[in-house]
Amino acid sequence: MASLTPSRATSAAAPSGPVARVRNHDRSFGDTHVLRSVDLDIEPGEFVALLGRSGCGKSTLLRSLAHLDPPPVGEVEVSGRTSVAFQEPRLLPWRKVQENVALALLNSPERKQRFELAEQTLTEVGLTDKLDAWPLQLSGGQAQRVSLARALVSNPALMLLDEPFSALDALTRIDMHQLVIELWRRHSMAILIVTHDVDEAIALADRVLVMDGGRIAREWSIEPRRDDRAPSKPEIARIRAEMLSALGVHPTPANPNRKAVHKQGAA
Amino acid sequence: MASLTPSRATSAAAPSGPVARVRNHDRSFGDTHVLRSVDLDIEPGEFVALLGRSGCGKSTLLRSLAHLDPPPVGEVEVSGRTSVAFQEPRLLPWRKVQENVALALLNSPERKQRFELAEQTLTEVGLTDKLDAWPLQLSGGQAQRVSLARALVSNPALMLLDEPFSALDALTRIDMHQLVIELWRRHSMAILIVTHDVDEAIALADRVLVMDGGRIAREWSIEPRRDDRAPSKPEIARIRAEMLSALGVHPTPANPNRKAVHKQGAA
Amino acid sequence: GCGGDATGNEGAVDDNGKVDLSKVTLIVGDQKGGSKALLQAAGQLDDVDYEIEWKEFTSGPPLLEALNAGAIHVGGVGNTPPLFAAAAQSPIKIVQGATYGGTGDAIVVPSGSPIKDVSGLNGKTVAVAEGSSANYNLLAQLEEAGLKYSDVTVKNLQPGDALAAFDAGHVDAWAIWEPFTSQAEQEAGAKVIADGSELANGYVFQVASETGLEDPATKEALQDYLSRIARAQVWSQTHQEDWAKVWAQETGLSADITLAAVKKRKIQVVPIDQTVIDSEQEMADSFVANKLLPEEFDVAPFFIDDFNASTTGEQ
Amino acid sequence: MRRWVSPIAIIVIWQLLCMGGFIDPRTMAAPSDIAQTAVGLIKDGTLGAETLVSLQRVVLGLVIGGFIGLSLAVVAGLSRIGDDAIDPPMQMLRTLPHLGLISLFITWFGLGETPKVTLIAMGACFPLYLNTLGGIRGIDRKVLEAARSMHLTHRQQIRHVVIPGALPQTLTGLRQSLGIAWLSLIVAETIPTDAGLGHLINEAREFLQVDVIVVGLAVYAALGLTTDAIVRHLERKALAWRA
Amino acid sequence: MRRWVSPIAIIVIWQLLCMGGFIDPRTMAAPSDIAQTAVGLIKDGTLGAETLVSLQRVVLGLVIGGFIGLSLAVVAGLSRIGDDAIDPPMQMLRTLPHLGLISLFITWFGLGETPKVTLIAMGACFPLYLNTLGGIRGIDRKVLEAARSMHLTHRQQIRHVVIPGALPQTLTGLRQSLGIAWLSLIVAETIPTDAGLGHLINEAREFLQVDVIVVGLAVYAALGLTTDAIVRHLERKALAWRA
Ligand SMILES: Nc1ncnc2c1ncn2[C@@H]1O[C@H](COP(=O)(O)OP(=O)(O)OP(=O)(O)O)[C@@H](O)[C@H]1O
Ligand SMILES: Nc1ncnc2c1ncn2[C@@H]1O[C@H](COP(=O)(O)OP(=O)(O)OP(=O)(O)O)[C@@H](O)[C@H]1O
Ligand SMILES: [Mg+2]
Ligand SMILES: [Mg+2]
Repeated sequence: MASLTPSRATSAAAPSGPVARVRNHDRSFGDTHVLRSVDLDIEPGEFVALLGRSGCGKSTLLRSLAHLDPPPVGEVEVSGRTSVAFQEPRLLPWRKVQENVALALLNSPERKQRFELAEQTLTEVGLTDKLDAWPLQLSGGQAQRVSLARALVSNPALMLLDEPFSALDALTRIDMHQLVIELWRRHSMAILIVTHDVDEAIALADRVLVMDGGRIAREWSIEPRRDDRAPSKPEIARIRAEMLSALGVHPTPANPNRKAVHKQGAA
Repeated sequence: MASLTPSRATSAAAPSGPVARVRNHDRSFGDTHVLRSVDLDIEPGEFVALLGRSGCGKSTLLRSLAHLDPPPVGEVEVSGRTSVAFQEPRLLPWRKVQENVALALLNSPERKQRFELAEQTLTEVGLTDKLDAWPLQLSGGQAQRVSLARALVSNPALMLLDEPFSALDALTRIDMHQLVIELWRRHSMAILIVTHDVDEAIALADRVLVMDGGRIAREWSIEPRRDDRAPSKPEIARIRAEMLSALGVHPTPANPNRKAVHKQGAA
Repeated sequence: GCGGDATGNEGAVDDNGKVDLSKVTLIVGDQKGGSKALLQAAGQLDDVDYEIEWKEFTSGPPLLEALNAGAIHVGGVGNTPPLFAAAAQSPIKIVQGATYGGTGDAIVVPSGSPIKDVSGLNGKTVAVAEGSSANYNLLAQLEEAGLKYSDVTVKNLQPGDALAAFDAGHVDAWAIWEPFTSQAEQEAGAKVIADGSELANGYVFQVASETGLEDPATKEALQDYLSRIARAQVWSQTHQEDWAKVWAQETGLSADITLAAVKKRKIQVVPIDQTVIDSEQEMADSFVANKLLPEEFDVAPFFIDDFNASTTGEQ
Repeated sequence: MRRWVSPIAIIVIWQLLCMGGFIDPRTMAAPSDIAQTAVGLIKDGTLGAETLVSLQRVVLGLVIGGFIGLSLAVVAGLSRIGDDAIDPPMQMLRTLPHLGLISLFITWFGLGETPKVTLIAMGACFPLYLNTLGGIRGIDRKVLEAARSMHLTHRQQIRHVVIPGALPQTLTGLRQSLGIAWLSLIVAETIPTDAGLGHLINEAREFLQVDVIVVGLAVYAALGLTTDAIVRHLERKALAWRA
Repeated sequence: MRRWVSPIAIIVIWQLLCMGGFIDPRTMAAPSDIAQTAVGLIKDGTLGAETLVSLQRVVLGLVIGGFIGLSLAVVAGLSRIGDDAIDPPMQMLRTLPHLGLISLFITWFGLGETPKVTLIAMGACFPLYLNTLGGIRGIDRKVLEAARSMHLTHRQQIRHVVIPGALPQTLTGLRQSLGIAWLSLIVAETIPTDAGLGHLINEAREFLQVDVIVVGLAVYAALGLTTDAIVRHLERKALAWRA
């Protein structure tokens, strides 16, 4: 049975409370326990990165936060609107690219200008020339960017991004980092991003979580300003080493500062 | 109309000739020219990496090499069997994981032991416990590994891997690198791998191509042995810088040697 | 099956032209409570030299359809279906006849109906199975009452459906034949405003396919079969109660209905002669006049009297 | 067009077989004879008028039955309770044979247009119901989830995901509903009427006019091709995204 | 089981309406009366025997028609030429009404089992054809490409991709073919026969034995539920991967 119950958007909670509050949350498929009493708070405007081995339950946690699964065991409260970029693009194949993005605004205040806003966001992800394409005509990275645009366009209180840059080349990836950071600054929404790239997590997030054994195993706050996170910086190097170690790989010498990578020519 | 014509496996050419020979190959969708008179030779046993911006035509070139598109404009000759890991997993949803992999052996000499071989390869990609799962029950990284296993299992003359590690965490990715290198050494097939990770390309390939404007814009041979490719090494650093520059990003200081990243504990 | 021109009995004739009846299968089209039931009840099926294969049809027209297609050799129908087959130049011949008199064909109205006679039907809705004997009766009755066929709204319905419509009050009157007349009277409280005793000929015919008649073996069996039919028809007249009982069993109608039906209709075997042909020609002309048949035609070629001797003893 | 090759080939071969005497004209009339009868029927206005009357009945029945079938499929396809409540009676009803229903329909609805249109609507309802239901069940859940994650309302999800997702199969259903509507017509027109294509065939059967029957069947076949062309056109438009 | 709630509720309400006198028994018999007639027919062996005879015809017709429909769909679904050659005649044939065909079938096949089974096979053929064809067209090309890239032969691709991929829709087609087979039966059994469920209903129609007609229809409805249960079972097995 296909369920149509739209993802619940709990009305804005007390302004001071967290955007997302997870307590004691369990999730299992048959006998396999994927999430084991997970606890997690995400504050409004916080940028959180989530790392973990393949199959450790990252996507499952995101689904819970997006209220896409049956009512959870434990508490999963999200106040305000969410948006999701899934691990696969999941575009509606029968709607053109622009409409796919515009649909995310169908029930938002910007309803009227949704096609303009969709076009604008698609331009920002570098797909001006694909507005009128069918999803099946896109390359892997293009589809991923449409999916990202769909999540970005609606300015939610909590944005859930599941490996949103995995199919992108280095340059496009940098562009997308900048775009996400800029949108995040402008609208101060909370973001939870899943990534496998430790350097990406450090470059983007305020807080980095590593999942293991079905729970949040470790977490780090990244205090320095975003333009001051050179891997050569001892504090960052230490955190980076700890993360890699938590992910099961021997830490390496400090990574060159990703921020030092600039686009060639004008943006 | 769905075409069932199996991907042609041209019978083994003159033993000395290239596995793949592309000349003057064009491909366009409507008005958009994606490939413009591409020339490419892949020698038997060669390990080639293909880089390029999102949407530049990498997957399209792979499809041509796998003879999945209508007879090409220009020459596209491949001698010997190919196998493909697509950018998306493309598992048959109605066959269990093990059978998905075993199907790749249905017409190969190892036909009889195909279930054992499938199990073995799935163990190598770390999915022993998912043999009996349906594809829809897999996480993103798990599905990607099944797809990889399906390409690896059949020991073809030419293996086409389209971003096969994009959904994998750092540790699993290292394991997969090792696995691919090991299989490549053992069976000395030719491999063409698409990746967005410059360091991955350097660590794995003998030759790196960057596509741009619908053709192979630049290429590098990586001469040092695979365990001697530390990014600090001047030759490697120069190549790395050139590649990044070719991809449109300002080169950065040499990257720490990826090979220095080891698994924690026993493999 | 036996489509096309073969009767399937060609092998029963030896080189001298002698027929071995034990090798003959006569394929007979029948209707519920028709020839088979009658022959059986009359004990006429006990000592038959050839085999009879029965094919049961829902009504006369499909039976003629099968005759036309050569799928059966012979079958019993009422007085009108052969006319329609003849009009279509179907390769058939009428080979035996009997009459029930016209009393079976009747026009009935619901019990409380204000319609008292046929002239009261003017502008009313009448159910009738087009091409049936009741159809002719309706034509004739209307003409007698000075009405045209077009003065009533005809609803073409087979008996079962007509009863449903009649019962539910969707039609004002119903032109019908036995045993449905009795069924309507007893089950739906219908009353008869006119029966065909004066106007309808009440014939029932055995009709054979030309291919069957052309094949000596089949023809020989046919001759015997027709004589049995004639004997059974006589029997049914002398054993009304027995026959009514069998008939009831066959059709699922109540014995009261069938007995009433049998009593109302006195069957009499008739030879195929000019009387019969004229009567049928008159009916055909009447159908043509009312545009139920496309164009005038001669019915005489569709009758043969070869079997009169064996059925009525007349020549 | 390529799609005409095979029907035309069949007709030509058939005509040649008849002319060559390989087919007994009493078994099967030649296409030329059928055409002649058809021309006659068209000239005297019969065929056109009969077809028009039937067309009205079919369209009306199709619209009513199709609407019911589609609506029930959407309800059954999208809610567990709807499925349990709607599907079993539908599975029972859909096997009811038209011929068996006629007596009851006459009793209930009389002899006018109602029982005829109801019969056609019943016939047309089920293929659309079953196929749309199957189509909805086959929709990729991942896409449906994406729509939910965008906070689309039920109605919006139906409009943007359920309907377009089930559409290919619904069109297969539409094809069959169109077919069944015409098939039902011939049964429906055994209920008294003085016009209609089904009536023409039924009457021809009664009066053994084999040529008229075959003309009637030919019109049916032509209608089959026409409706097929229409549905193909719809398909091309609606499934452009697959290209 | 939940799926029984709604049919039972319908029957109970119907019975209550009859008992309360809201439904004229001449218009529609009460379930209890129907049950009584049914018990009578079962006791004297009629119903069982008639159903059995019909079952044989239906199964035979279904197997033949289903096989033809499936095969043609696979050929038409997988090759352009096959599609152009097969589809147009199929689209013509599928609209041919059974009632109109009977005359011709009698001419061609006589009065035995052949025309009856042929009629049923024809009816059963088309839903399987259309749905399987639709199912094949709807198969994810990416998956089909994956199979091609593994160098599977045509036959292997059909076995491992085409059949399982089209299966959900083929099962929808099977549902309808089963239904249509039974519907065709009642028409087929107007061709002379002395036994069969359709024959039982046709006969009852002739003498307006409403209770027998309704029992016959009830058997049809029960058959509908039974076949539905069978197909549902198949579906559960064949579509386990969707879970
Ligand atoms: N529908 C399902 N049925 C059974 N098991 C499932 C299902 N969905 C997910 N799983 C299992 O749950 C575990 C967690 O899956 P999840 O998708 O959350 O992993 P992940 O952390 O996102 O991994 P990846 O990085 O590979 O995407 C996996 O082992 C997966 O096999
Ligand atoms: N079926 C199609 N119809 C029209 N355009 C297409 C189709 N398939 C691909 N394209 C276009 O061709 C171009 C090359 O696509 P391709 O998939 O080869 O890119 P790619 O290099 O693999 O990119 P990525 O890194 O994003 O996967 C893209 O611009 C894409 O939009
Ligand atoms: Mg995941
Ligand atoms: Mg690609």
